[in-house]
Parts: sequence; structure tokens; C-alpha cells
Amino acid sequence: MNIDGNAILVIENLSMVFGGLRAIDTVSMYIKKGEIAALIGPNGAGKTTIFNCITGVYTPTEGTISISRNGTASGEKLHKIEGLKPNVINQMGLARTFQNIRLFNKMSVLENVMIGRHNSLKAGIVHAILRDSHTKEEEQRVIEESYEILKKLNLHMYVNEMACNLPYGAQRRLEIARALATDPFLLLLDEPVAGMNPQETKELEETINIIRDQEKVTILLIEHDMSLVMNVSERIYVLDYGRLIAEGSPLEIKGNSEVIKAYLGE
Amino acid sequence: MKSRTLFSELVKAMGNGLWFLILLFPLMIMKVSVVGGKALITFRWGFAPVVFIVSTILSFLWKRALMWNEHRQDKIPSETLSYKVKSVLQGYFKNPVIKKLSTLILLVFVVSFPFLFGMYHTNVMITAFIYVILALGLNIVVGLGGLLNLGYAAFFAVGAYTYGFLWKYAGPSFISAGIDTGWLFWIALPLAGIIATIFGILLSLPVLRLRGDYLAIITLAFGEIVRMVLQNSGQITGGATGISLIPRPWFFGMKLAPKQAAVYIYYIVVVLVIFTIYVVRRIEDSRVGRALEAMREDEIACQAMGIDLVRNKLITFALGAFFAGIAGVVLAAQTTYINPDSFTLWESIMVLMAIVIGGTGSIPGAIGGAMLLKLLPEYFRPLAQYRMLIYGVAMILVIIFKSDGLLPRHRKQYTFDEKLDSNASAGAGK
Amino acid sequence: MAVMEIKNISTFYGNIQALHDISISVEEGEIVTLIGANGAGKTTTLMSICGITPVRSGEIYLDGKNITKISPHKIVEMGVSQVPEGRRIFPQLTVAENLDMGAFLRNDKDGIKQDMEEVFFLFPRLAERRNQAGGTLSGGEQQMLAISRALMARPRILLLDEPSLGLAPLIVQHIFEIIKKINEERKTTIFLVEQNANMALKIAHKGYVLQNGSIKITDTAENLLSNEEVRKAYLGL
Amino acid sequence: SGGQDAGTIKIGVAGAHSGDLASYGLPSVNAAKLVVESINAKGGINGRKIELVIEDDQCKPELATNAASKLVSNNVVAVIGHICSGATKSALGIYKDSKIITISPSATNPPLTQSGEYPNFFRTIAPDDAQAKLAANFLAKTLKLKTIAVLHDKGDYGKGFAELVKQFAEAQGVTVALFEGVNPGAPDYSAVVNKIGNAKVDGVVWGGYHPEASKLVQQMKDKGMNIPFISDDGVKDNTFIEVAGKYAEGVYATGPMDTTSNPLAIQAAEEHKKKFGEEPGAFFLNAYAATLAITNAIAKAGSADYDKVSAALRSEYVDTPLGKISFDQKGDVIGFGFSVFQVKNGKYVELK
Amino acid sequence: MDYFFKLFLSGTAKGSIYALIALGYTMVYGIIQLINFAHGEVYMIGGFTALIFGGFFYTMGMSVWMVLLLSVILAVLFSAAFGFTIERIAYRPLRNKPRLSALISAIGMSMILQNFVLLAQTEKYLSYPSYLPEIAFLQPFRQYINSTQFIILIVTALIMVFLTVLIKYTRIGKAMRATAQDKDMAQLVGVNINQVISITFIIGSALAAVGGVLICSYMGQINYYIGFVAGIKAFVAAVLGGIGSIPGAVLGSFILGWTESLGTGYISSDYEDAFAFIILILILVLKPDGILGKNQKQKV
Ligand SMILES: Nc1ncnc2c1ncn2[C@@H]1O[C@H](COP(=O)(O)OP(=O)(O)OP(=O)(O)O)[C@@H](O)[C@H]1O
Ligand SMILES: Nc1ncnc2c1ncn2[C@@H]1O[C@H](COP(=O)(O)OP(=O)(O)OP(=O)(O)O)[C@@H](O)[C@H]1O
Ligand SMILES: [Mg+2]
Ligand SMILES: [Mg+2]
Repeated sequence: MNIDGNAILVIENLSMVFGGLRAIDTVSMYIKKGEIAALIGPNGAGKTTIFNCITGVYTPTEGTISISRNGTASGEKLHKIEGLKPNVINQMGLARTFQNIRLFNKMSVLENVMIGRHNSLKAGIVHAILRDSHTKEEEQRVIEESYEILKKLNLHMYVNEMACNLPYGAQRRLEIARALATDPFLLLLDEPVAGMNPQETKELEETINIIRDQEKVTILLIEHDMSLVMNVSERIYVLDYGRLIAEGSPLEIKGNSEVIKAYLGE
Repeated sequence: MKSRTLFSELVKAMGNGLWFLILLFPLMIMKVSVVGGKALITFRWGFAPVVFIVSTILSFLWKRALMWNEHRQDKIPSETLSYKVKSVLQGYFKNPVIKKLSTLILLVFVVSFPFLFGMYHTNVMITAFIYVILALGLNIVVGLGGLLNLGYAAFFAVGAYTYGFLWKYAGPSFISAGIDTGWLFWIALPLAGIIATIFGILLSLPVLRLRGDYLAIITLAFGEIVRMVLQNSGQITGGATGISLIPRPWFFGMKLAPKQAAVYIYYIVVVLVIFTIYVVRRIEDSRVGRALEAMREDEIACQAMGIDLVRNKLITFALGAFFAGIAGVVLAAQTTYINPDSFTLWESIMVLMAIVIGGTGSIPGAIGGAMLLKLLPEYFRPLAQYRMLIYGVAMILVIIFKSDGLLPRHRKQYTFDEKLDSNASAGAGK
Repeated sequence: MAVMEIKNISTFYGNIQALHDISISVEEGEIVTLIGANGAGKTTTLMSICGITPVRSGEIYLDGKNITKISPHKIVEMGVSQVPEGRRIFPQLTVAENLDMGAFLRNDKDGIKQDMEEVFFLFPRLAERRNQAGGTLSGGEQQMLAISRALMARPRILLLDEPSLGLAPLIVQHIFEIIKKINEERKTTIFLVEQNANMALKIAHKGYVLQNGSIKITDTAENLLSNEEVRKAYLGL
Repeated sequence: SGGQDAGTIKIGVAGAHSGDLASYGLPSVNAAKLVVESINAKGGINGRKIELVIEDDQCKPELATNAASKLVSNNVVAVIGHICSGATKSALGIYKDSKIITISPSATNPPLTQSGEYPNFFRTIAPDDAQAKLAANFLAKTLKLKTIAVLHDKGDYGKGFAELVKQFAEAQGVTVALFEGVNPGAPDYSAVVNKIGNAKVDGVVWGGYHPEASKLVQQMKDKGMNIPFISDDGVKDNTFIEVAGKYAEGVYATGPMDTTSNPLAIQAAEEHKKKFGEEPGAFFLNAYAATLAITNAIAKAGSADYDKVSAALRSEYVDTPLGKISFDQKGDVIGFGFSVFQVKNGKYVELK
Repeated sequence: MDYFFKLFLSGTAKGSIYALIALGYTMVYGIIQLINFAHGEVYMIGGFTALIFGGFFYTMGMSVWMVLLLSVILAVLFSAAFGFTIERIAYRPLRNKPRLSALISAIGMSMILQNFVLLAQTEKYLSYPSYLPEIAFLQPFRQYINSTQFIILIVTALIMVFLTVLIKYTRIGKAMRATAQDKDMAQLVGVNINQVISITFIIGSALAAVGGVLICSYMGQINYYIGFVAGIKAFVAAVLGGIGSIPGAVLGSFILGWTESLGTGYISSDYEDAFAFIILILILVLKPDGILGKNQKQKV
């Protein structure tokens, strides 16, 4: 594959087979540092499955997935990540949200984000039992950091609410906040505006831009809401029946007849 | 209208009474005895009206109770009596003087217990406290980790046998060297904790990817294997005969009569209970505890947050095992005699029951549940042969009318005090 | 007479009130839509109708019969079918078995078979996945299955909770066409909850706006589409 | 020591009264009740009525300590029990220091008397080694078996007996080809029965209780194995014959000497049937004898004083369903030993 | 080889005994995810009821066949009624409560039933008459398998087929599976879940009674405690085979039976259960969802 630019995620000839079904069929794609890219396609095209392969939920049948935190152009080598455990992959700097919201429902909003910060803390069992001043400081710090993250996503007014009591749109944003808390360099969003009304969708659009610009986090998103996709993304990959059928800028994709036929309609 | 519903309820209850009369007929009214290979049946007609009337009454009350129970949570909590009482009490206990005072009273009571109530009650309390340690330990695994463990008695056995072996194998050399064998207890206590922890880690390593009941059954299997090894390796473990005459703990070189020894062990176990509560509370309320909480809620999301599930589960198993090990040593010291019968599957189930009835995950719950489960049958003794029957009934009643447990968990939630905003303070929560 | 008449219902979750004195009436053959922000109580309304979250006060009538205290399966027997929020596919049943469950109360083997073919025609994707376990379908496929399952019951009244959620643009249009079609051809009464208020109001006859558990506006769909308040809050215009 | 409550003399009855071993503990409660009732009906001992304090230990050591301390705080002067050797061991520590006489109807573990640790302990049953010796002699000398299989139920009692038989039999030149424990309560023993067949032994020894024994003999006969089956007094119980039926024929068991013709035994069984409506269960007669012995000793001693009563137990003979018995210095029963029995025509017949 | 064959057959016989109990167990377990500790007690009650009615009819002078038929039918009816009642009292009020609560209720129920029978009947072992016929053509093979074992094996097979067909193909079976997976949704397609759950308990308990009669006949004895041990083994077998899978429960039972039998035959019966548990551990480590269990892994 021919990479044009500073790639931080490179997928080569990825295939995923379930029983007899080829859900992903030799897909190759890459994500450039600092961009907002989108992955679209009809239902059941394999978008979520690609996310699952990247984040270690599935081990791909064939192909490689590699990352490079600073980008290939910096001279940094690519690290293969396929087949690693989800928590290891997350620690390497990839974070995701889920198509069906998976918050820790019975924990507060603050705590959800604190869980995201888990790996930036050190205190183990012994520290927990002794609770020395260092550990106390650390706990104090994580609360403050978490609050800062909530503020960025405009969730700070809910800080002490139980996650399950939040409005739907806020829950989606909390998932993003929680993912951001793990300090990723690449954020994978699976249908971030599904179930949101147009007003909320607009707000999230802004948030996504802010995350990219201020936090310097690269974003890859899956979405069926074309207004969002076309507004925020710089590059779009289109998947159909597990195969890549198009790649390009929003304008190019909008005009691509194959994409119109398979996906966009009209 | 009202009297008519009451009437129809009564008719229904009588219907139920009839149903129970039929249902229980073969077992209650008929009685079998086998003589010369032939089953002889006698009829106890006298029971028939009793069964009918008792089940009619019970069924009527049961319906009422269930209805009341169902509508209980409809009420706004702040308007219920129990809430009002609770909040008044809480108000009192917020007062530092009262808080200190009541802790002091409790402490004085606990400390003076052996002198107030005598040896029998002290002994019973020791048994109950041993179960409190077990319940708190298992609560880490089941309540915090969300892992159903049906083989917990194995770690209890490891602890008890650590002490037993120490006595059996090192005891003679202690005696010949002229050292008081009472020292062995103090060596066994930390050693058993460590060995049980190692067992916990070793046993859980291969099985932690299992979920739910599969994990439960595999821990059950481990528990049973440990017991079988203890039972069948007679040369080493004493087999079914067990290990006897285990020394009581050393107390400044004094030989203690059973009465004094009971008091002494009582104090030891009280200190251990306090230690256990302290450790469990700290862990629950830490980074590790938070991760366990999240793991119980959603394993997949938890992993996506970079949390290593296996490591966390391992920690819970190891910690749980540690406390079981310690409790085992105390058991061996109290009974001075151990055999595999004290570590059956039933024992694991009892500890599990203690924490569920107390309130899964709740520390006061584990304490209350363990006390209840161990004290009830003791104080049900006057009920003689009806004891276990009534015990079973009590379990069901408690769990149906307090299905989240008697003292359900109120997790301390991490909160952020917005008024202080950036010079934020971490807060004690709700 | 209204086919479905909701009179002053209030629903609670434990001690939290989710619905405050709601009244809705749906005429035979109508498409009625219920719109509202997240957490307004739309799902709760649907679940209250079906008896899953029983109401604490008020009454619900179906064909003039009071169904307020009736158990859910009996209400379904009376011809009410729902596409619930979150799809609620039976995860271990195959696609075909899920559809079969939709027709649980029907006895006409041939009719069921025919309807199944029709559903597969509407959603070819499902035909391809016929023997796959429901739980492993993609999000959108599950949504198609949930809609199809409800159709399999041949309901007289169809309750839809955000049917377009997670569907590709092409399919979203398709779904609304299907809704319109079964309303016209089968004379099925439809009660539609949607985030996509724009689309919903376009096919509906009448609409209700729900806010914090209370009905705020009731009007014809046309009027609602041009209502300033609605346009701002729910149509994002 | 206790018993100062001038009104009544309290006697404890402890053992498994619930749980899986209840069937071994409850008969002793019945026995004690019957004896005490008849004594009280006659005005009690020296004018004082007897009161029973019944405590359940489920045969668990930790519950036994609680039961024991409960009895101690209730000021009992003596305890009939406990039933299982393990529970007895953990309870004895408490009784010993509180000077309470303990008479077990069923705890056969040899060290209980032989170690000399427990001067307050007596039993109306012979220790395992006595019966094991008898069984080993019988199979080696009388039956002249060359190779045997020894099975047990892994329990304290059964396995103890089995090990001793093995030891004594080997000393007499018998080969023990198979020595194994089986799971008590299992529905089926055909695998181990096959193994016995495969081992080509000419006799089987069973250490344990009758429920398993009857399954074993049934499944052995079913597979056409007609070799001698020798067991212990856990099997020398009429329930065994009831349950095993025709399969019981020919089974040997060591057990307390035949006392069926003893008028007291007949009377005790009748009393039981009258009061409880069924045949008495395991260790009933032993418990009956134990209760008679202790009440007699108290009567003879003239008070409930520990030293006097234990002296009386050791010196006085008393008529019981087991015969005229007394106790030796260690606490083992005198005047009542073991014999070998065989099931003939549905009855245990003592072999002379 | 003959020895192996004998062991294998006794393992099969033992396995079919476990299976007879495990089938009812796994059914209830599969539908409401409840480890029904009281199932073993229903099995015991089935055995007792048949003994009691059998004894009664026998003294009335009925023929052996009639006694067998009537007592089995009554045992099945009464056990089914017990199952139904137990569910109503102890499990239904806990339907939407944490799973562990229902488990505790089940343990409590098991204690109640055990002690009830202990008090109402007897603590002693009772001889269990076998009314089952000797099968003539099996006589030459008595060394390998006896008539009762053979009948148990056949009945197990029949019940397995019956349950598989019931659950896979019938309307009630479909309703059961739907109820198992999502109770609310099942109601929304018209399933009366209370009825379905009751029927599940009725069938499961009726099967337990059949097991009670057959197994007690085979053992030749009964006592109030036989249910507990049997229940645990059945639970192990059911999980080993895969939760909720009917053929899985049978296969799991046979694997337990074979392991125990061969382990006893070639190594030692001292560790009979240990072999079974080691096999269990090995299989579950390799197949975390049981032998025939479906992969429960959630799609995310
Ligand atoms: N575990 C699995 N087993 C079998 N098939 C699967 C599994 N997971 C996914 N599939 C199939 O793979 C295909 C791709 O699914 P995926 O969830 O990736 O789709 P998607 O592109 O995210 O669709 P949507 O937009 O509807 O969410 C689907 O047809 C689905 O049925
Ligand atoms: N199971 C529950 N327990 C407690 N409260 C609940 C529960 N389900 C819903 N609620 C609360 O009831 C209110 C109404 O919720 P409902 O799900 O009906 O809203 P909705 O209009 O369907 O929203 P959405 O667009 O997010 O689906 C919300 O405030 C919600 O938090
Ligand atoms: Mg998807
Ligand atoms: Mg909703």
C-alpha cells in the first residue's frame, strides 16, 4: 500500500472470517496523524468489525495492523498490534467508544472518567492499604484531571450524577470523555451521534473538532449521519460487504456513483 | 367493597390451604416404615386439619406480605418512616462526639463481652467472628470482584492445615528444644496468610478467563480437590482422622485453661476482624477497588480502558484467599482439632450465603450476614430438631423481603465539590 | 372511536416519576408520532402501553377495553406489537427463529411463511443472514430484524421506538417508506417515536411533543413541522 | 462441677441431630429420652429428676466445641455423646477441664481411651482395634482367606477400621490386594466392584456404614461374585438387612455381642416402637446402655460429684441391654465385647 | 480389554444416573439461570412419594405392575406439584432481583425440604423395593449391565430426545428459549412468561421424580439426604456439558461417569471425584463455555 503522508495507523490486507462469512475482506487503509477520518458503509459492511480488530476485541483472521505514535514520517517504526489484548492496545494509545453505549452505569460521571485514568496512576494494593501521602495526592490529582476532561466535553454539570441517569446525548459524550482520559493518540468513535437529535449532533460536531485541535488527538469515526461525516471528516473510507469501495475527500465520496448506489441513495 | 376483597382473599387462602393439604398429603399424613422389606403405611389423620389451617393462615399472610413488599419501594424514600429514623440517626452520628462515644461503647461492649456472657457465648462469638473474617474475604471476591467462588473453603483449609502441619511436623522439635509450642500459632498466622495467597494465585491462574457459573463450578472443583487430597493423603495430612491436640496460642508462657484460652482467642479474633475490616475498606476505596467496581459493571468496556482484567481478578482471588488462610489458623487454634469435614462445599456455600444475605459487596453486610448465619442456628438450639427447618425458612424470608441483603451496599462515591472548583477537593460522598 | 386511548397516565420507576398525567389518543389507521428530547419519557410511554412498566394511575383503553392492569402478553394478543428501544433481539436465536418468535401468537403456518418471505424481500440483508445468531448481527442488521419481527405479528397497532437508529441513509428512507406502506396497505395503526423528527412528521398525521414526562404540544403533523418552537428544539433548523 | 441445681440433674446428649449424619445421632437421643422417662416416672435418682439437654453438633468439630461449651454453661453433670470421633475429640478438651463425664455410644477411635489424655471419657462400644483384630483373625483363621480386598468410606471410622484390619491381616500372612476408599452416598459402586473382580481376591472387607455396604453387596452379587464380605459394627445393624434384603445373606460383620435375647434389649426396642412408632436406629442400644450406666453411677455415688461418679462407673456393674457392664481404667467397656455375626435367613446370627 | 469394557459400561450406567437428574437441572438452569439447589430434593421427594404410595397400594393387594404404574404416576404428579409450588413461593418473588438472591432462596428451600422429610418421615435409610422387571435377554450379560441400569439408560435417552424435541421444535420450547434470553421482549411477542417458567419447573420436577424412582430402585435404598449429593453432581455435569444444553447435560454426565469409572478401575477410587473434577477443569479451561455450550461472547 502506498501511504501518502504521516501515518499513525496502518492496516494491511485485513480479513476477518466468521464461520463461512467474510465480514472483512483484504482491507488496507491508513490514518494520518492529526486528521479526522471517517469509515462509512451500509449496515453490516464490517465497520464495527474493523474497530474490533484494531482494538483487540477480535483477532483478525489475516492481515496486519500496526501503529506508530509519532507517525511514519518521523522515522518511527511501526508496531504490530493485531492479536494483542484490548487493555494492552489501549495502553499503547488507542481508545474507542462503542456502538451500543457501554458506560459503567452505576458509577458516577466522575468515576467513569477516573476509570479511564486508571493507567496514569500507580498506587497498588500496598499503597491502597497504607494510604500514604503520595497515594492521597495521586487520588486528589486524578479527580482534578478528570474534572478538567469533563469540562472540555461540557459534562461538568453532571459530575456527580450516576452515569445511567444522564440524557442520551450526554452519555455518548461521556463515553468520549472516558476514552480521552486514557491519553490516546488515536480515538475511534463508533456512531457517536446515533440516537441524538439534530441539535445535539451539531454540538458534538464542534466537540470533535475541539478534541482534534486542542488535544491533538487523531480521530477515526464510523457514522451513518451524513451531515456529521461530511462536515467534520477530511478523508473518508467506504466499505461495502467487507471490501473497500472508495476512499477520498467528502466531495469525492459524495460524487462517487458506486457509493451513491450502495449507500447514500438518490 | 373492602370486606368483599378480604373475603375473596380468604377464599383464595383456603384454596391454597387445600392445595397444600393435597401436596403434603403423602409426606405429612402418610408415614412409611419398612419392615421385612415391605413398606408399611400408617395414616396420621390428625395432621390433616393442622396442615390445612396452618397453610391457609400462612398463605393469607404471605400474600399480604408480598403485596406490602412490592409497594414498599414505590414510596418516596424521604417520606418513609425507616428513612426518617435513619436520617435522624445519621444526624446524630455525624456529631463527632456521639460518633466517638458510640464507637467507644461498642468497643467496651466487645471487649467486656467474655466477662459479661461467659464461656459458651464467647466460644460462639469466636466461631461467628471467624466467619466474619471469611465473609469479608469472600466479599472481596464475590462482592467487589463479581466472581462467584464456590471453593472458598479450600483456602480456609489451607490456613488451618498450615497450622496443623506446623504443629505436626515442627511441634516435636519445639518440644524437644524446650520452646513453648504456643509460639507456633504466631508463626502460623502470617505463614498461613502467605501460603493461602500463593494457593489463591496458583489456582486462579488457569481459570480466570472463565465467566459466571463456569467460574463457580471450577472453583467448586478446586475446593473439592483440596479437601479430597487432605482426606486421602493420610500419611501426610492425617486423613479423615485429622490433626488433634493443636496448641492454643502462646500467652506469656502461661498455660491457659479452656475458659481463659477462649477469652484470649476471642481477643485475637477481634483484632483480626478489625484488621480485616480496615484492609478491605481501604482497598475498596482505592484505585484498585474502583477498577474492580468497573470490572463488575462491564468487562469489555473495562478492558477498553486499559485495565488488565486477569491481573485484577488475580488480586481479588489472592486477597480473598489471604483472609481465609488467617481465619483457618484461628479455627484450628479454637477447636484444637481439624479434619477435612470442616472444609466441605457446604462451608463455602455458608460463607456465600452470609455475604448475600448481608448484602453483596457491603462490609457491614458481610459482618451482619456472617453473625446472623452463625448465631441463628446456635441460638435456635432450643428449637431442637426443627432448628434447621426454621433456619431454612428464615433464609428465604430474609432474602425475599430484603433481597438486596440486610445491610445493602452504599458505595462511597467519588465526588467533586464544584464550589471549590479548581482548588478542588476530593470528597467523602453520599 | 379511538383505537387507543391513553388517559392521564403516570408511570414511576421506583419512586421516580417518569410520566406526568399523559393523555394520547390514536385513531384507527392513523400514524401518530411522539417526539421529544432524550429522557423525555417516550420509551416509557411505549412500555407503559404494553404493560412492561405498569402505570401507577390513569387508564389505557384499546378498542374501548381497559387494558391498564392486563399482563403484557395479553395486550400483545390484542394486536399490539412493538419495536423496542435497543432492538432487544434474542441473541442466541437465529434470524429466522427471531422472526418466528415475532409470529408467536399466530397459527396460520402458510401465512407466516409468506410473511417471512415478504420480510426477506424487504430486507435482503436478513435473508443472507437467515441462520446467523441474532446477537452477532451488526447494529443496523439488528434494527432491521427488530422491525421485521414486529411486522411478523401482523399487528393492528404497531409501536415503533426510534426505528431509524443506526441505519444507513438508504435504509432510513426505505424504513419510512415501509412504515407508510403498511399503514396504507394493511391499515395498520402506527405509533411512532423518533429522534429523526423531520422524517417522522413528514409521514405522520398527528404528533405529540413530550417534555420532561408531560405532553407540551398536540397538533397535526403539518402544523408541527411549521411550528417555530418545534423547528428550533427538535428539527435543528 | 455442675449439677448443683438442687431440683434436677442435668445430662447432656450431644451428636449429629441434623445434616447427613443425623441418622447416627438421633437414635441416641431417643434412647436417652426413654431411659430418663422411665427413671423420672419412678421418682428420679435419690429424689431428683433428670433433665436432658440435647445439643446438635452435626459431627463437625467446630460446632462440637460450641455444643460442648453450651452444655458446660448449662451445668450438666455428664454427657451422652458425641457420636463421631472427630467431634468427640474437639469437645473432650472442654469437658475434661470442666470435669464432666462423657460417655459415647459410638466413638470408636482407639486413642480416645488408649492415649490416657481423657480420664473423663468412657464408651459403651469397643474401640476399633478390638474389632479389627477380631475381623482379621476371623478371616485369616476361620475363613482361611489368602488374598483380600479392603474397602472403606474414607471416613474417620471406616478408614480407621480398614487400616487396622489390613495391618492385622497382613501380620497373619494375608495379602491385601486392594485397599481403597469409595465415596459415601454415591449411587453406584459398579466400577470398584469390577475392580474387585479383576483383583481376583477371595474376600472383601468393608470399613464403614451400612448404606454403602448394602449397595456394594448388591452390586457384587449382581455381577456373580460370591466371595465372603466381612464388615464392622457400622453394618451390624438390622437396617442393613432391611435394606440389602436377599443380598445380605451370608454377609459377616463384627459387632457387639448378641444381646437380642437380653430381656432389657427386647424391652428397649419395644419401648421405642411404642413411643416413636418405628424400629430403633444405629447405636440405640449403646446409648441406652450409656444412659443407664451414668444414671446408675450417679445413684450409686449418691451425688453428682465428678470423682465419685467416675469411680462408680469404674467399679459398679449395671444391667443394660448390652449385658452386665462396667468400665475399665481407660474408660473402655467391660463385660461387653465383640463377636462375629453372619446374616442367615434375614437375621444376624452370632458365630461361636 | 474385557476389564476396560466392564469399566466403560459401569461408567455409562453411572453417567446415565447423573444424566437423569442433570436433565431437569439444566432445563431450569437454562431458562431462568438459577442454580436450583432444591432440584435434588425434588428428586428425593419423588423417590419417597413413590415408596409411600407403592407401599400403600401393595398392602391393598394390587398387582406389582399396577403398583409400579400408579406409584410412578403419583410420584411424577406430586413432584411436579412440588416444583410448581417451590417456584411460586421461593423464586417468583425474586425474579427481577440479583441472581445470587434466588440462589440463596434455592439453598434455603433445599434445607427446608430435607429437614421436612427428615421430620415428617424418618432419618433412617429405608429399603427401596424394586418393582422393575428383570429383562430376560440381559441375563447372560449380568456381569456387564443389569436390568435396572439398562432401563435407566433407555429412559435417559428417551427423556433427552423428548426434551430436545420439546425445546427445539415445539411452541412452548421456543417460548422457553425466548424467555431465557430476554424476559421483557418475550412478553412483547406474546409469551406468558409466568406460565412458561411454571411449565419449566413442572417438567423439570416430573423428570426428577422419574429419576428418583429409578435411581432409588437401583440403589435399593432411600434417605432424606440423597438429593444433596446427587444435585451437586448433576450441577457439575450440566455445566460441563454447557449451560442450558440438553444433549450437553447428558454428554457431561457420561464424561463424569466414564472418568470416575476408569479412574477407579485403573488408578484408585480414593480420588474418584478428583478425577472427575480434574477432567472438568481441563475441559473448561480448553472450552470455557462447556462442551456443547454456545459461545456466549458478546458482540460489541
Ligand atoms: N461474531 C460474529 N459472528 C458472525 N458474524 C458476525 C459477527 N460479528 C459480525 N458479524 C457479521 O459481520 C458483518 C459486519 O458486521 P459489523 O458489525 O462490522 O457491521 P457494521 O458495518 O458495523 O454495520 P452497522 O452499520 O449496521 O453497525 C455483519 O454482517 C455481521 O452479521
Ligand atoms: N429503568 C429505569 N429506572 C429508572 N429511571 C429510568 C429507567 N428508565 C428510564 N428512566 C428515566 O425515565 C425518564 C424517561 O426515560 P425514557 O427512556 O422513557 O426517555 P426517552 O424519551 O425514551 O429518551 P431517549 O430518547 O433517550 O430514548 C428518564 O429521565 C430516565 O432517566
Ligand atoms: Mg456497527
Ligand atoms: Mg427512548
